[in-house]
Amino acid sequence: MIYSKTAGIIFSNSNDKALKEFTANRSMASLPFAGRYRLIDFAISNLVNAGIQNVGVITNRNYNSLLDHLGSGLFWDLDRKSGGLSIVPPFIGGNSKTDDELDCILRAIEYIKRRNCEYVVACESGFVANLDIKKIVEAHIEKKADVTLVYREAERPDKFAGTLKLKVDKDEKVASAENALLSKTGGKLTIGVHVFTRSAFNDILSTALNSENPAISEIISEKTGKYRVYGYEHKGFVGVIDSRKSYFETGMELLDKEVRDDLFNKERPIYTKTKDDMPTRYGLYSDVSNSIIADGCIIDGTVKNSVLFRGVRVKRGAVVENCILMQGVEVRENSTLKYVTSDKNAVIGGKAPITGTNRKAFIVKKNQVLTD
Amino acid sequence: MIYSKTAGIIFSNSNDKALKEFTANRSMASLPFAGRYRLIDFAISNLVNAGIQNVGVITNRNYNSLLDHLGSGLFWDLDRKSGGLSIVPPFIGGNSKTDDELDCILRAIEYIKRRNCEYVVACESGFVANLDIKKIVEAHIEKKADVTLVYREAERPDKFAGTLKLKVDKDEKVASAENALLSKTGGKLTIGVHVFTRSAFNDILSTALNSENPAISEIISEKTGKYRVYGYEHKGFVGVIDSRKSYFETGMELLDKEVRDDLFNKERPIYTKTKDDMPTRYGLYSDVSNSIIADGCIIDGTVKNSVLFRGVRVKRGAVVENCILMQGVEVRENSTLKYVTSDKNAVIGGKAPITGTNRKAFIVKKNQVLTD
Amino acid sequence: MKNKQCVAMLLAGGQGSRLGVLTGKLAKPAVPYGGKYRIIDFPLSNCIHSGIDTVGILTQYKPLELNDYIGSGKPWDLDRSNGGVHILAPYQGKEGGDWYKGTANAIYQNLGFIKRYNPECVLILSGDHIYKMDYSKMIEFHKQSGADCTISVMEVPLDEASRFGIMHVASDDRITKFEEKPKEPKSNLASMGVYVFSFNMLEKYLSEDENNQNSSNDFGKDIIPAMLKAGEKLVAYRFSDYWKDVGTVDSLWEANLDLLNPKIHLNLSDPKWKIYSRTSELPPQYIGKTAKVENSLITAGCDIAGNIDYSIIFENVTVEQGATVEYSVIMPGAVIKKGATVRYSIVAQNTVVGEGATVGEEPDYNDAHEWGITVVGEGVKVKNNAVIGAKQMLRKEEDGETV
Amino acid sequence: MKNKQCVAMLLAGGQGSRLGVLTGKLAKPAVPYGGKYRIIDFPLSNCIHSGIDTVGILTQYKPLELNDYIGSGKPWDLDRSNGGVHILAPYQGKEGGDWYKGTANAIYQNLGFIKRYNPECVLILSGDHIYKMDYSKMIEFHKQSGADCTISVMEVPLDEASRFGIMHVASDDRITKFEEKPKEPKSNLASMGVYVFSFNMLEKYLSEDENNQNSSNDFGKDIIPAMLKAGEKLVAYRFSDYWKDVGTVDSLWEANLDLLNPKIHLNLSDPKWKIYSRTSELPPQYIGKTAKVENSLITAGCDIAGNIDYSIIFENVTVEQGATVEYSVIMPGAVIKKGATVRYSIVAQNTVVGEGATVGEEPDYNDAHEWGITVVGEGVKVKNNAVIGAKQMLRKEEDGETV
Repeated sequence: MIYSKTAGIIFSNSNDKALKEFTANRSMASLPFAGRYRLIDFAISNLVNAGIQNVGVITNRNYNSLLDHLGSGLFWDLDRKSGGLSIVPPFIGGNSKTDDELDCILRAIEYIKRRNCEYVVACESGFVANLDIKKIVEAHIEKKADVTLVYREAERPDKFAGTLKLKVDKDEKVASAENALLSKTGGKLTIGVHVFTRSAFNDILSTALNSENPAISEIISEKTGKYRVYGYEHKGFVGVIDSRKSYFETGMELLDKEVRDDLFNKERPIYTKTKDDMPTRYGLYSDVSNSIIADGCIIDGTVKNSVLFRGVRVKRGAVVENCILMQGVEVRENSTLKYVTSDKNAVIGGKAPITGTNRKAFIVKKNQVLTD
Repeated sequence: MIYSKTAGIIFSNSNDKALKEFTANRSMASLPFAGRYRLIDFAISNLVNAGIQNVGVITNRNYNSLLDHLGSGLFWDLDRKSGGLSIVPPFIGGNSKTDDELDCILRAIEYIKRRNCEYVVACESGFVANLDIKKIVEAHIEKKADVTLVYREAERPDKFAGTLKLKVDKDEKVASAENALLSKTGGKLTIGVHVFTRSAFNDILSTALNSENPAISEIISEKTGKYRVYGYEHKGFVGVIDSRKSYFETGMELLDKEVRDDLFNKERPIYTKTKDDMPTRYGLYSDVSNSIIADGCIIDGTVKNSVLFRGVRVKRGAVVENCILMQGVEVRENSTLKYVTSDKNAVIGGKAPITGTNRKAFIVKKNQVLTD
Repeated sequence: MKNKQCVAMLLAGGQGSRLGVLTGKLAKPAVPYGGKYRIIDFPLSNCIHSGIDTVGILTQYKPLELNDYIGSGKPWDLDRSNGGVHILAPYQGKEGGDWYKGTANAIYQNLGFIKRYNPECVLILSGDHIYKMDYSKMIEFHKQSGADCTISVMEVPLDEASRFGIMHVASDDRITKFEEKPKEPKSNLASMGVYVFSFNMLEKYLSEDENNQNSSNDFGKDIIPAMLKAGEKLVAYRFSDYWKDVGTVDSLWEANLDLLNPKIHLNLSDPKWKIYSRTSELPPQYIGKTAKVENSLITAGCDIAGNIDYSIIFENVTVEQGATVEYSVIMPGAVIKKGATVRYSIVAQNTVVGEGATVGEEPDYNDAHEWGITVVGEGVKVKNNAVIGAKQMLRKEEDGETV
Repeated sequence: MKNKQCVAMLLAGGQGSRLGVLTGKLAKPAVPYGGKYRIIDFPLSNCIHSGIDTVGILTQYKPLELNDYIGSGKPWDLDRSNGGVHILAPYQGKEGGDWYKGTANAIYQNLGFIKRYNPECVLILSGDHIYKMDYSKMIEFHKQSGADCTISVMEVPLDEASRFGIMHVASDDRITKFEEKPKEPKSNLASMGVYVFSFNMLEKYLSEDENNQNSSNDFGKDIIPAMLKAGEKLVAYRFSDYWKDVGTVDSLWEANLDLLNPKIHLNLSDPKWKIYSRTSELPPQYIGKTAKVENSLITAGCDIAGNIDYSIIFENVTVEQGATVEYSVIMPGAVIKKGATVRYSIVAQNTVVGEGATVGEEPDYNDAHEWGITVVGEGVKVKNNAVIGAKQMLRKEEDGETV
């Protein structure tokens, strides 16, 4: 049984810098997404849906909101007597970015040292996908791989430092894995989910610890020849959040039924912290179409092509089009918002329309009051 | 009902320096004590037994063992939907001790800001007592106090920086509160448990934030005239752990039935994380007297006047006298230990006896192997 | 066990036969309400907000789903080391066991449970009312007035009073007389089925009642009259906020649609008095390009492409393009197919209303007697283009036949 | 509900009358054992260590303390969103309800519970055995052998075989015959009361059994014989570690003292297979200046000033100076007063053995028939200087009389 032999590790701060508008006070892992989730929900749910009962979350900076979100792991059924969800906070903070990265790797090694597992699934935090981890680990075992890199076919590389561009043979064995940033074209790009056998995990992370550039992907890239490295293509939807543009675009992709059906696969639900919201209330003047709406909203205006998180209020006469509004945002009477991405609890509205563009959404910050 | 109006705050790192042999890798709050507890268990249990359901633990350094111990607060019945136990970890770590202290005070203010409470019970971590917090808060309310300082009558001042020596009038109103370190004689000494009304809490902590010496006790000492400050004498047992000597002596005081009956008052139990230990097994050669023994020990030697934590093994022919042995210590066959304080999981024993003295216990470190 | 000031006992054992097919597989307190709740969420949420953390739930009819729903009590913050929520099913002792004979007997059989907490008073609640109430105020009132039993009452229109248990009170609100569903009511103070008893009095009268061979072992019919007869002090506690008995199909429908009526004050999302419920993991709802949604409540997991007006839509409901739902309550997992129309109906869990089918009718006020809410029972599949009139009640047959 | 490979059903409804006063207020699975455990800790801990996280516990006799003990299942890591531990008491449906008529009927009435998880197989367990067993190996064996039902068996001395249900097997361990407590046993393979059924077969035979008016609705007496008769494949699974039925006073006493026997391998603190239990908050034990403790288990909260030898002392027990406890089991909260002697006895919860009293006698091997373990029932107060002989069973009278 795979589940008892496999542990999961999630690096919660990976690529925080990619989206600094929204990660100034939170980790990438706790970035809100899809109306009621945070990015880490996808990684944890993927692991839990494969039966994995040991999940370590390596935290670094700005993890208060993450701690609050994860709690004891109850909502992922990971509040276990032995194992379950473990938050692995930093030792005494370092002085540089490199110190931080080293500390994360060191803690990942320490976490796995204490688990009785044969395989490790390590996840970065910048992706959104519903992966069948069970199948991926089974393929890893069947191929007797040391490392299995989950990849997608993509037209353009994302902007993450750790993404690798793979060349694989017919049997999915990786011939080369190069830093994707060095390439301008797409191809087989890793999504930051790697399966390791225990010994390869220790080897590679220990090598990273002692190298100048302490990045796991770097070591894998260099040592592809040394290990049995395989690829595993995920053919379903993959959202990669590497910029505010891709955050907006990926959010909008959810309006596609096929994307939703793939991501919210009923066999492998995505779990998150539940709140006690009411159902969403549509008023007499509501006019909503082609939108994702979380519970707890009160809508009495027009909403089109948008994603509304929990507790958003759209007052009478307001128009919201092509927007992503996070939890608790209030849109005032008779105001107009187009191509706006708003962080939590902002109050928006006034006489002049607030508009971004398809290429560059207008950003509203957390708690910002933007009225006239 | 007091419980819904009162929140608790525990400073988990207070006076870490007092006992550096045992707090190199743990906070004062997580110092093991009395066979199966950690110091913070006394503070949390005192708060919980008064019905308080909001407890914030301000952590600073070395709090991994504390996180592990507290978990979701389940064992104190504080894993609540709203409120319950909150770990309040540091913001980005500071560069100096003063930064750390300021950060703790800032977080205490922030924590209380989000609670709907009228009174705050703030606890330092260096004391052991079973306090009737309900009565103390009732006295605070009855006297319309701004601050109530719990004190004990003691012959000598402890070595904590924050201890105040009080002068009180007949009505327990505090006339003066001076830094006890400046005095060589005992008297009415605070034990680090203060009750505040909300506004006084905010006032005093904000003042501390802006003063050169960011210590709450300092501000109380200076501003005794400005606030209605009262004392409350705790007449029961108070153990103060301000040095390795007092750690040893306080541990030994537990061998006194009156001390145990006071500290482990059946009406107000002390809660801690429970483990699934077996009952303690006494072998054919065991000879135990006047000792506190936690569950999970296996004893086949002689144990006298000692405190044994969970899972200690005393092999056949070994002699343990006047010792405090923490969790998992193994005492080898035919060895002799007198006046030894050992941290967790040490392995001790050999031909030569290992002995400290009444005034200075021999210290064995965590995981140390001390054999010949 | 540490002592508790007050223990709540929630009567959840009734069969709820007036709800027809809706309680075919479910105990009444587990019936869905309000888009994401179950009826029992209301008394449980009231308890925790009132500071009552020890609740016994008395079950005996179809308890499986209710037991699962309650679980450890976590969603209501009632998972406690000391106290918390406890399911109390009938059990056997040395001399065999008894099913609960009536509401009073159910409590009598569980006096042992109550005694462990040595409470001053016991709060008796029902599992079939929708209301928000601070029981701590009622308990305080009970103590202040020195009563042996306090009964919460509300004023109802005199012409409806014959549907309720009616209290007659003196000027100090001391109860002088109790009439169960009087034909010609002389008072408009209706019992809400919420009682506070001083524990010693409850124990005394339950024990006496148990020894009375002729008793039906019911609070309203036996215990209250016996206490009045003996001259004990029974006091009415007046309540004037929203309260609704949802024991019938019509009242359940009304109570749901009351949530859409701005004149009726029943705020389920007041941050200080949230109604808690156990929810399943579902993505947010999607409102499609062809949808038209007005004045309704819609819940997570729904996929709406049709027209919704004045309705309560529970989780995971699909309403296809061209379908219309009006003045209706659609319970979890139902599918309303293309072009179907559902009006003035309650559609239970996991049903399918086929393409072009018509379910329910709007009231004909000339013939109001014949008209009524239509109910489609759990799992029923309504055939394409079927026409189901008013006041019908469709039950799924054992062989899964469609209608 | 997500599917589960295997669901465990734990039969905990028996009255345990052979344990006499020890089950006066308690269901048998809740009887204390081993210093801090209850009997039910063993099957529950076995389940979780075997990867089985869905367990139904069938109760009907005095379940209150057992229900509280189980609670949410947290101590056994069985509090799960999907699966976990469920107490299954008898309940009523539309046509009234039935108490569980026998072990098979108890499972029959809860087929609905099992079906929700759509398991391949069902593990049937009892609540009165002390043993550590990896059920996942047995389930794997069941699947590999293609059996319809697998029964775990162990070899017992042939002269004791008449106390057990005895299996006859072919050379491939396929069961050919089952005899319940045969007078002249011809096989020494005893059933341990642990069964794995393929779910479809279980459902089939339970349903048939239910329709058989003459059946006693028992697994051993009815279901297994019916399956054998019909030619289904029943296979024996051999087990050879420690296993003990603790259904009688003598066997409960023996099983406790087995923990002190170095030759008997039953390690309760193996970090890979801990026996979990619900514990209360107690300070560590104190062994006083005048105490003498040898070859015993002693638990938190005890205060020992007397002499203890070859005994199991549960939590919160006080043994005063000059008192002697030998070859005995002292359950939680008991007080053994100054100068009292307790030998070869089980002393239940919250009893007091008065000063200078003598309880129990050592075996007289010339008259072993008359000799037996003495039991002091829950709450009994033994008077100062009283002398209670062997094989006595003291019950607390209703008025709290002392003996």
